[in-house]
This record gives sequence, C-alpha cells and structure tokens, in this order.
Amino acid sequence: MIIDRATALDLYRVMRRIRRFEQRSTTLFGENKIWGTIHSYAGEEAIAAGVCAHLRDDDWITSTHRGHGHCIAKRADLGKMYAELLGRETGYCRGRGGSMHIADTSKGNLGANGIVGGGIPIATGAALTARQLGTDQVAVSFFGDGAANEGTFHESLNLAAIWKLPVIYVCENNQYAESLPVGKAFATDDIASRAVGYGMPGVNVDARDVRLVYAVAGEAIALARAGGGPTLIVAEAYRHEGHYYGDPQHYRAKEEIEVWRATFDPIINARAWLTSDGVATEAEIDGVDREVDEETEAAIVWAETGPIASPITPEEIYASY
Amino acid sequence: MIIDRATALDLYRVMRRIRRFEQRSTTLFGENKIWGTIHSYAGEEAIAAGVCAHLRDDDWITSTHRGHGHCIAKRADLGKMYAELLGRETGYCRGRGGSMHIADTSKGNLGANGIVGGGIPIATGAALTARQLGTDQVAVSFFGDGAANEGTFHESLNLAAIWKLPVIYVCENNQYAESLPVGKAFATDDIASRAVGYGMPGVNVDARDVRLVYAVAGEAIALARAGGGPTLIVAEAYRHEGHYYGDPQHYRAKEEIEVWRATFDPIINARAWLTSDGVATEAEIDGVDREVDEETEAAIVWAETGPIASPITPEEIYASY
Amino acid sequence: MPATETASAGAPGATTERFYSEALRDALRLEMQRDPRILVMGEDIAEHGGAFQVTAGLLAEFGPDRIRQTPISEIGIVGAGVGAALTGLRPVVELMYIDFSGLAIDQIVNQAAQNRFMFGGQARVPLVVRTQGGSGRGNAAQHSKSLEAWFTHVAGLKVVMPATPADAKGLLTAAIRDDDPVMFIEHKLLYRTKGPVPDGEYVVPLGKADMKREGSDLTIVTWSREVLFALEAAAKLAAEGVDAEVIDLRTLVPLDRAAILSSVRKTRRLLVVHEAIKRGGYGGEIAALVAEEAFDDLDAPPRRLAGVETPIPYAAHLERGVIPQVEDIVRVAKELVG
Amino acid sequence: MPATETASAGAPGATTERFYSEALRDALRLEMQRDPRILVMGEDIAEHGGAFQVTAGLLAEFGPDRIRQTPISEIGIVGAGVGAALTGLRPVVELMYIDFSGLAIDQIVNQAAQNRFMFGGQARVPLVVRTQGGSGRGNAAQHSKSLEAWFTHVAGLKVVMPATPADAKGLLTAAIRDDDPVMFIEHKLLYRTKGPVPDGEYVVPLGKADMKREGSDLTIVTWSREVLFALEAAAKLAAEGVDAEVIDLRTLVPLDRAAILSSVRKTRRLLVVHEAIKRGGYGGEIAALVAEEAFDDLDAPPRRLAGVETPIPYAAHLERGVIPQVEDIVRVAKELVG
Ligand SMILES: Cc1ncc(C[n+]2csc(CCOP(=O)(O)OP(=O)(O)O)c2C)c(N)n1
Ligand SMILES: Cc1ncc(C[n+]2csc(CCOP(=O)(O)OP(=O)(O)O)c2C)c(N)n1
Ligand SMILES: [Mg+2]
Ligand SMILES: [Mg+2]
Repeated sequence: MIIDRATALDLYRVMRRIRRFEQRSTTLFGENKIWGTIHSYAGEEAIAAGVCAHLRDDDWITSTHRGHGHCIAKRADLGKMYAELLGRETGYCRGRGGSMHIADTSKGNLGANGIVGGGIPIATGAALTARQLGTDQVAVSFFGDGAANEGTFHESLNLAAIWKLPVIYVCENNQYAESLPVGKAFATDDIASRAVGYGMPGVNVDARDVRLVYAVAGEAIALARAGGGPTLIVAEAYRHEGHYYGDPQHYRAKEEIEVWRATFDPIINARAWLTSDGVATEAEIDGVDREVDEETEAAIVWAETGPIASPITPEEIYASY
Repeated sequence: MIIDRATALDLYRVMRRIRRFEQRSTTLFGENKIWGTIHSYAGEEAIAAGVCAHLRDDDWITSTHRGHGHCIAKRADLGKMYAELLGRETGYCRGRGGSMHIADTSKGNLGANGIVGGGIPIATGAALTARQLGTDQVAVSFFGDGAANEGTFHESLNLAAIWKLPVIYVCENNQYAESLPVGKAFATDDIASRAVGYGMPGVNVDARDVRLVYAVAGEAIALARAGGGPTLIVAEAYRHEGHYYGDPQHYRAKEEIEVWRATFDPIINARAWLTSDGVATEAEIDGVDREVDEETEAAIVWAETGPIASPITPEEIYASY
Repeated sequence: MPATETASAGAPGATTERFYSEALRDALRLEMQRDPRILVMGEDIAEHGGAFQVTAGLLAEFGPDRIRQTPISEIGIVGAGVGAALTGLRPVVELMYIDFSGLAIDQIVNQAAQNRFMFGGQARVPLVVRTQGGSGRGNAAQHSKSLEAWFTHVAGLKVVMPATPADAKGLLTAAIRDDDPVMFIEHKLLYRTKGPVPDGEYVVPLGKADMKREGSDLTIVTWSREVLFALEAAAKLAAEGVDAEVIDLRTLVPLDRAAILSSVRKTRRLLVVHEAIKRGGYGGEIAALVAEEAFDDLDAPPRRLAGVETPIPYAAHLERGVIPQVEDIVRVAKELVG
Repeated sequence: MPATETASAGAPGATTERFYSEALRDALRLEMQRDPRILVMGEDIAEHGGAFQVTAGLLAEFGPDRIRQTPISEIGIVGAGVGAALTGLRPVVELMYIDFSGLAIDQIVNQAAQNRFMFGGQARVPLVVRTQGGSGRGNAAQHSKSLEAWFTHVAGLKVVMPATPADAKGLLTAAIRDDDPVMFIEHKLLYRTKGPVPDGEYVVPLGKADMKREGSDLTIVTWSREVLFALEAAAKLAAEGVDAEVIDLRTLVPLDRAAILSSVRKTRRLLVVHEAIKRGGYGGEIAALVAEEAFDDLDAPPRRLAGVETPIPYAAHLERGVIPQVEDIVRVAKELVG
C-alpha cells in the first residue's frame, strides 16, 4: 500500500499526539490532578493510528482500559479528554467515567472499557447493526493479548465469522497482561493462529512501523466493508510504561524495558522513514511536534478551567423512569 | 492400536448397555415415570465407550446434559442411575439431581451438567489436582459441538495448554446443538483446528467405529498420563434421537435421520467387525445383548422398588452451617 | 410511549383468549412489524420456535436475519445485543433459562446497565433480555432458579415479570419501546396459562403495579407465577371470611411504591410472596420498605413467604415443597390476620 | 474447626499491629504451610503480589505451582477451582474486583454452590473465592460496586466480609478450613487500615457477628468498610449523648440472627448501613428480619442507610456522595432516636 504524504504526516501526527497526551497525563497524575488509574499507551501508538486512519466518523470502535490512544486516533477532542480525566463537567463523560470509560459516540467511539474483553462483543454487535441496516460501516475492536484469553473473545469471533460481520479484531500484543508475560499466557506464540479455528483470516503485524499496520488494517477494513467478513489482526508491540501509573514493575527488568524502548518506538521509527524516504524534513517534523505540544497544552488549560462535575441526576441513569 | 478380544467385547457390551439404557429410559419417560427432561445418547455410544475404556476408577470425567452414556462407560451402577431418574432415595443423587446431574464420585464421575460447557473448567481443575499432587491421574471432559462455542471451552483449553495439564477434551460432534446444525454454528468444518490456537494437539475421529475412538483416546490419555499435556479430540457422530424426549425435530428431515441411523450406528458397526474379524460369533454377541437386556430389566426393577426421595436436610446444602 | 394501557387496533377493547406464550409472540410480532430496527436473537429460536414456543412462526414471517438463531454463546450474544443497541437497533435477546444469565451478566450489568451513566448520558441502550425462571418442571437446580433479585440490585436496569397473558403482551411491548435495558423475566409454568389479551397494539407502562384483587384484611404483594397462587389463595381465604388484596408488582424496577404503601395503609397487614429463596430475595426490599414507610400503619409484623433456601430438587414431590403453594399462602395469611 | 476465637501460636494472646492486607497474607501463609492441598490462583498474584498486595512474597515462599498466576480467564480459573475442590484440593481463587465476578458467577452459583446438593450429598466443595469490592478510589463504575447481595441469594454459598485486620485473618482461616464454597469479600479501602492481629493460628468462626461497640440507644448493623464509619459515627453520637451499639455482621451467610435480634430487642431501634445500593441490597433482608421477628420490640421504624442507586461515578466529590459517610450515619441515627 502506497501512503501519500498527507496520510503519512497525519499518521505521524496522530501518534505524536497520543504520546504527548500520555506524557502529560502522567505528569498531571503525578500532580494529583487525576484520580483513579491511568494506563499509558506509549509504545503502541502505531496500532490505533494505523487502523483508525481507515475509519470514518460513522464507523465504530470499542476500546480498552488503555484507551486514550484509540480515542485520539478516532479524532476525539483532547480538551474534552483531559477534562474527563480531571473530573470536569466539560469532559466526555461529564466526570462520571474517567479514563476507563471515555466514549465519544459522535465519532463512533463506543467507549474505553474497564472489563478486559468487554468491548469485543460490543463491537461485534455494532457490526451486526451495519449488517442489519445494510450499510457499509465497519466496527473495530481493540483489545490486549490478555483479553484474547477471555471467553468473550472466543464467542464473539465465532459469531462474527458465522455471520460474516464487518468487524476487525485488533489484538494489541504488548507482551504483558498486567504482570503476566505473553509467554506464560499462551502455549503458542502465534496468537493470530486462533483465527483458523473460527474460519476467518488471521494476520500478524509488526506495530513498530505504522506503515505496516496501516497496510494490514486497510486490507481487513476494505474486506469487511465489501461484505467479506471479519479479520483478526495481531499487532506486536511493547508497552513502554508500567501497566498503570505507579506500577513498580517487579515482573520485568529495567534493562528489558530500556532495550525495547530504544528499539521499539513507532514514533522514532516514523521519523526515520519520513525523512529517509523524503516525505518530510526534520524541520517539518519538528514543526508537527511543536503544534502537537501546543494543542496539548491548550487542551489542558481548557480542561483545567472547566467546572467540576455537576451533581448526578436520575436521567443519567435511566433514559426514563 | 491392537484391541484384544476381551476389550473388544467389553467395548461392545458398554455400547450396547448404553443403547439399552436409553431405550428403556425413553419408554419409562413415555410411561410418565420419569420427570423433567432426558437426552438420549443413542448413536454416540462409541465415544464414551472408546474413551472410558482407558480410564481407571480414580481418573475423572465431566459429563453433560446428555450424560447417561458417559456415566455407564465409567462403570456406574444401572440401578442407581434408573433410581435417580425415577426420583428415588436409592438414586445416585437421592432424587435431588435427576438425569442432568447424575454423579458418581466414587468412580470419578464429577457429574452430568445442565450448563452447556459447564463441565469443561471442572475437568481442567480435576487435572490440576493430579498435577498438584503429582499423581498420574487424568481427567476427561466430554462436551458437545455446541459447547465448543462457549467461553468456558476457550478459557479452559488455554489454561490446560499453558500448564500442560493431564486432561483430554472430547468434543462430541453429533451435528446439532438443539436445533442448530453445526454448519450454522461454525465457519469452519474442522473444529479440531481450534487446538492449534491453544498450542495443543487436535485430532478428528470417526465415532462410527469404536476402534478408532479407542485408538485415538488411548494415545491422548497416555500422553496426558506421561505429563505430555492435553489433547482436543473431536469425535464425529450423529444423534439418533431428538435433542430431548419429545423433540418435534422441525429442524431436520425424517429422511436425513433415517439415512444416518442406517449408516451411522456404532453398535451395528461393531457387530460387523466383531464377526468379520473373527473376534466373536453372532451367537456370542447375541448372548451379550441378552445379558445386557437382563441386567437392564433387573436394574429397573431394583430402581422401581426403591423408596421415594426423602425430605431435604440442611447438611445436603452445606457441609456445615 | 402511551401513558396508559391502550388497545388501539381493530375493535377498540376487543380481546382474544390467548396463551401467555402467544401473547408474548403477539407483542414481538406487532413490534417487529412496526419497527424494522427490532431484532430477535437467541438459541433455538428459529425452526424450533424457542424452548417455550414464544417465537414459533416468526422465522417464517421475518426471516433468519431478524429471527437470528445463535450458537450457544450467552455472553457473546448478549454483548452483541448491547453493541447493537448502542448503535441504533432495538435488540431482544433471549436467554433460554435465567439460570444461564450468570454467563452473560457481565455484559448486562457492567455494560448495558452502566453505559448511559458512564458515558455521561451519551448513550441509550434499548436492549431487552427476555428470559424465564422458576421451578415446577423437574428441571432441577440448574434450570429452575428465580434470580430476579440479582437484577433489581443493579442501577440502570429495569426488571419486569408479567404474571398474565395480557400483562405479558403489554409489558413486553413497553419494554421493547423503552430506551433502557430491561430484564424481562417470564415463568416456565405460565406459558401455557390462558387469558384475555387485548388485540392490536397494547402497552402496559413499566413501573405500575396492578391490583389483581381488591381486599381489606391484608395486602399480598407478589409477582410472576405466585400471583396466580395468591389469587387462588385469596378465593379460599374469602370463603373463610378473610378478604385479601392482591397486588401484582409486574415491574420490580421501577417499583410502584405508592401502590404498595397505599394498599398496606388500608389493610394494615403485609404478606410478600415470591418463589425465589427468601434470603436476599426482593421480598426483603418490599418488607423493609413497608416497615420503614408505613410502620405505624401496620397492625402486625410484615411477613415474607418465599422459597426454601435450597437448590431446587428434581423429584416432583420435593420440588413442590420448596416454593410457596396456595395452601401455604392461605395458612400464613390466616396467621397474619388471626 | 475450633469453636471459638483462638490465638494458639507463640505467646498466647500475643498480637501484632498489621495491615488488613498483611493479616490476610498471614492467614494464607499459615494455612498453606499447614496444608499442602491449599493452592492460590489468580491474576497478577505472583511477582506483582496481587492488585492489593495480599499475596506479596508468597511466590518466593511457595513457588509458582501453589501461587499460580493465571491468564485473564475468570470463569476458567474459578471453574478450575471448582474442579480442584471437588477432587481433593482446597483452592483459594482470587477475583481481582467483585465487579468481574459476573464473568465467573455461573461456576460459583450453578456448580460450586449446588454440587453438593445436586449430587445428593456426594460432594464437598472447599473453595474460597477471594475478591474485593467497594468504591472510594476513583475506579468508577466497573471497579467499585458492592455486590455481596447477589451471593447471599444463593443456596449453598457462604458469604464473608471482614472489616478489621484481626477478623480478616481469623475469617479467612475459617473460610479456608470450611468444606463449603465461600465468597470472601474484602474492601479495597481496608487493605491499608491497621489493627492488632493475633499471632499464629487464629480462627474466627463463620456465622458469628461481632458487637464492635456496645450501646443502648440504637443498634447499627453493618459490615465491611461501613463498620469503621459506624464506629466513628458512634463516637460522635456519644459526644451528643446518643449511645449506639455497632454490630459487625462479619459473615452475611450464615447470618447471626440471634445477635441482631437480641441487640435490637435491647436498643429498640435499628439502623442498617451498607455501601451497596439500597434497592435489592442485603439491608432489606436485615430490616425485614427485624420487622418480622422483633416488630413489637421496636420503638421506631427500622431504617436503612445505603448507597445511592447509581453506578459509581469517577469524580472524587461525586464518588464520595454516593455511599454513606460518617456524617450521614450520625444524621440518620439522630433522626431515629430523636
Ligand atoms: C475482566 C477483567 N479481569 C481483570 C481485569 C484487571 N485487569 C485490568 S487490565 C489487565 C491486563 C490486561 O491485559 P491486556 O489485555 O494484555 O491489555 P494491556 O493492559 O496489556 O493493554 C487486567 C488483568 C479487568 N479489568 N477486567
Ligand atoms: C449455558 C447453557 N446454554 C444453553 C443451554 C440449553 N441447552 C441445553 S442442551 C443445548 C444444546 C447443546 O448442544 P451440544 O453442546 O452440541 O450438545 P448435544 O446436545 O448435541 O449433545 C442447549 C443449547 C444450557 N443448558 N446451558
Ligand atoms: Mg497486554
Ligand atoms: Mg451437539
């Protein structure tokens, strides 16, 4: 798949936006402005960016506890995201949801999810809507390697396969599920081989290079849109940070993290090919970085000046009662 | 695998015992002596017989709603089984359980199960016991094609694979899950291919011929006993009767049933090879049939003369309270 | 949604004697005809017509896409229902037995019931989960439980349990039209009960109890199959000079507190009857509510008559003994007024 | 099992100040040393030591076979626990949040709780499911619920909810030694609370409530974290001349009815406090029990103070508002005696 300059730069920008969002979330958490838990997507940006680049606003995604990246890649407003983390009325969920529940239904984001594997059947159901209504919309479910061992994964993939639903299952293998390394969670090192048992295509992709993700996702999404049914994509990545903010990471060595960070960084990788392939100059890319940093700061300022979450009203719990 | 004469005849006897049990259960149900629901195993006898022939009394099985065959193959007492169906105090569960819950823990039968897929994790846990205690016991989980689409199947097979547990998963593909034909429940016709995604061996076997089941199960069980981990066996069979007693079977044609019954009958099949291979004469096999029919009638008489189930006492619900 | 009970098609007020199962089917059919976004999903619902024949014939009328028979994958199909509801369909998902609802409850509770709130009001989840509970058919402990209390204890869910064919139709229609997730719990021994059912469109609003019998000596609050037992008991009690009022809750959430309290304030005695085991049952909620709100109006302690705290046994004579029977209601009612 | 509370090792009666999490670990460690059939399974319990550090250090002591870290497969691991319990082990399975218990509840309810009965008494299921609930950490609606009521409504299950470090140790020991399946529900905000914990073997028998404060004006029945709130409230009330008795149920099933009823008969007033939402909560059971059994001994209607009927919100100021706080208990207690 040939990527044009605008797309290439946009992929870079989205990844950079995600990285910056996570960096600043981390500092805000450290300043005790964010409550609860946050899970950084740093290192995995190419997955959300590469997949969502093919999606329209009326396509759906389901996301995870590690959901900021998907949300940003699906074109969410950074200010509303920060406002949510800060417990503001102006947040996506009016301060009710926090990091683990940010949703933006206007852009088809059916929500982060605190239940590992919880979004998989929901995306399957969204794809069923497209099928029932005869539209060409697609649904993408993002989930982790850990979620691939939940029953919801199994039941959903089978349903999608037998009904040929327009859904793409994107398993983000970041090598760990909390403290459990994938090597201890699977007796195979080919998670994508599970697709065979459902009768759907399964494909692995190295998510260090966003171009590869973009290409693989493009094919799967085109197939789904054309009525060709679901695909399982397993994207290999590495989680740069702890599982959650504050994770002491007793389960992996500092050296391991350092090596992976140095060798597995989709943003460094993109900068390299953008310049070496002559898509953009270092200066142009620096310019993108600057713009992203500025919009991020502006978003934080906007979020911090929002009013705190208003009292709960019954209509939020029931549409009618 | 070479089958000696005693084993061969025993396999036949067990299958014949199961068939007869089901025939008489059906008539007893028709006479309104059995309450609730019963599910006939007729047509699938070779699976239970061929697998359980390799099991010791201290090996475990988990069974299903269609559980009479497994129970008999695991050497249960026919009288206590009928007594259970008849709601007697002398039944395996003292009339508390009925057909869907017959258990015989003294023979390692951890119970029929009314929850489709419910026994799969339980067998996995039994295998874990063997592993923890360092014994050479194995566990076998019988379940249907329908159960292979439950989340419990997925989670359990993965656990067994990563822990190399001594458990054999026997999927009885009798072509239907209630009214749903397998062709509509799977987008693959190779259910055993699911084993690949868990990193365990998967094997198909034609359960028309009990010798084939016996051979395949023998290998899997030997592997498990030797510490080699789990196997998924998919046994192809056909359910001769309705899903349950009284099933109008709107979902399949009479002709289909007739053709399959005529061509897929492990008992007819066994009689054929027993005689053609010179293992036994027709007269000897008729003798087995007679013995089975007699012991069945004796069991029914014993069961019918048992006292009705006694009132419930608290110690049955809690071991201590 | 019409605010009151209406029978709007054909001859106004016309009714037909129908089975409870037929009344449910009637609601499904009329709603599916009216609204193409309604989709029915479940196990065994197509050629077989459902374990209790509620969807019999609907496959022929609506085809396999809208009467969508599924593999045995409870959390998969309920979760697909949640996703479909979030994106514009109005799915009705059938769980064959409420005993199996545990397999899907995560999607019902953590997703369907909470999505609207968690998303700050962005979502509607017009999902109906149809299921059935109760004992009495010898199906034993994994096919006979009464688990409505679990679902009442979830903020964001509604819980409906019709006792009569007419209510079954009217409440299912209301549940399908409702924009919130609804647990719609039928009873396996009601499907073959018969009663007059309004023809055409018929809506019974959620959240309204129904006084099935007026009386002055005590209030029996109950739901589902025990309503029939309570009415039989009331007839027997009347012969013995005890005049029982029978309130059929119909909807457990929202709860019609006013109906309960005004009845109890009149009769001054409360008996709650349900089939589920007593401990942790919804009868505790009703008795506590009345004790809290109408303490001084009570002439006797509130009473609960409920299932024995045991898994449901198989043998018929044992099974009968573990849930309140007509004679039990008569006995306790007499104790209460005596 | 010793019939009374005992602290049998080392200096008799010696105690050490410990965190609730340490007290739990102490129970696990001592029991695992004593009985090789005990196995701990769960997510994140090995190198990480569990989401709340209860199993920290146990991997080093007992190795990966007995501190068995699992993939994220709730029904798989609970079901494996059931199978292991049926065949001779005594598994302790950790569900990281009670909010996830729905994923495994089928194995808990349809299998573990019912196996003994369904099999006519052939089975014992010595399975402990350790989990934790409650809000207060900004984890929002899928990580903050209080769902104990679901489990109380299941025949065959026991339900334990310790409030103090000493009870945590003694009850976990008892739960592990018990031959029935036990839901052992901790609270995420109790792990870092401290208190004296008996050294060595220590058993608190299941089914015994604990009077945590004696009083004469009203009885506060509560459990888990709200016990601490109730004690604080009682101290404030004392300053205002109201003498509250605080009963910590500790075990919800079996329920210590005698302790509740004798206290209420003395104080003549009941306030039940719990964090779970009120509707369908176990508070209904307690209030109903008292209304039924001690109606004439009450000088005021029973009261329940419980969680607001909403999913748990994220923002700290909202989150605090949806569960009973100390000041709420003080206010309602004063209304009750006033
Ligand atoms: C059903 C459920 N089980 C357990 C958890 C606790 N938990 C939160 S994140 C996580 C690990 C998820 O691993 P993975 O799916 O690989 O996603 P990652 O965090 O690596 O992105 C776990 C176990 C949960 N939130 N939900
Ligand atoms: C969890 C659960 N879902 C649904 C049912 C209802 N049910 C009973 S048997 C059955 C079909 C099972 O099919 P399969 O696993 O192929 O076994 P078979 O009956 O063909 O032996 C179904 C759906 C059930 N008992 N449990
Ligand atoms: Mg991961
Ligand atoms: Mg089958």
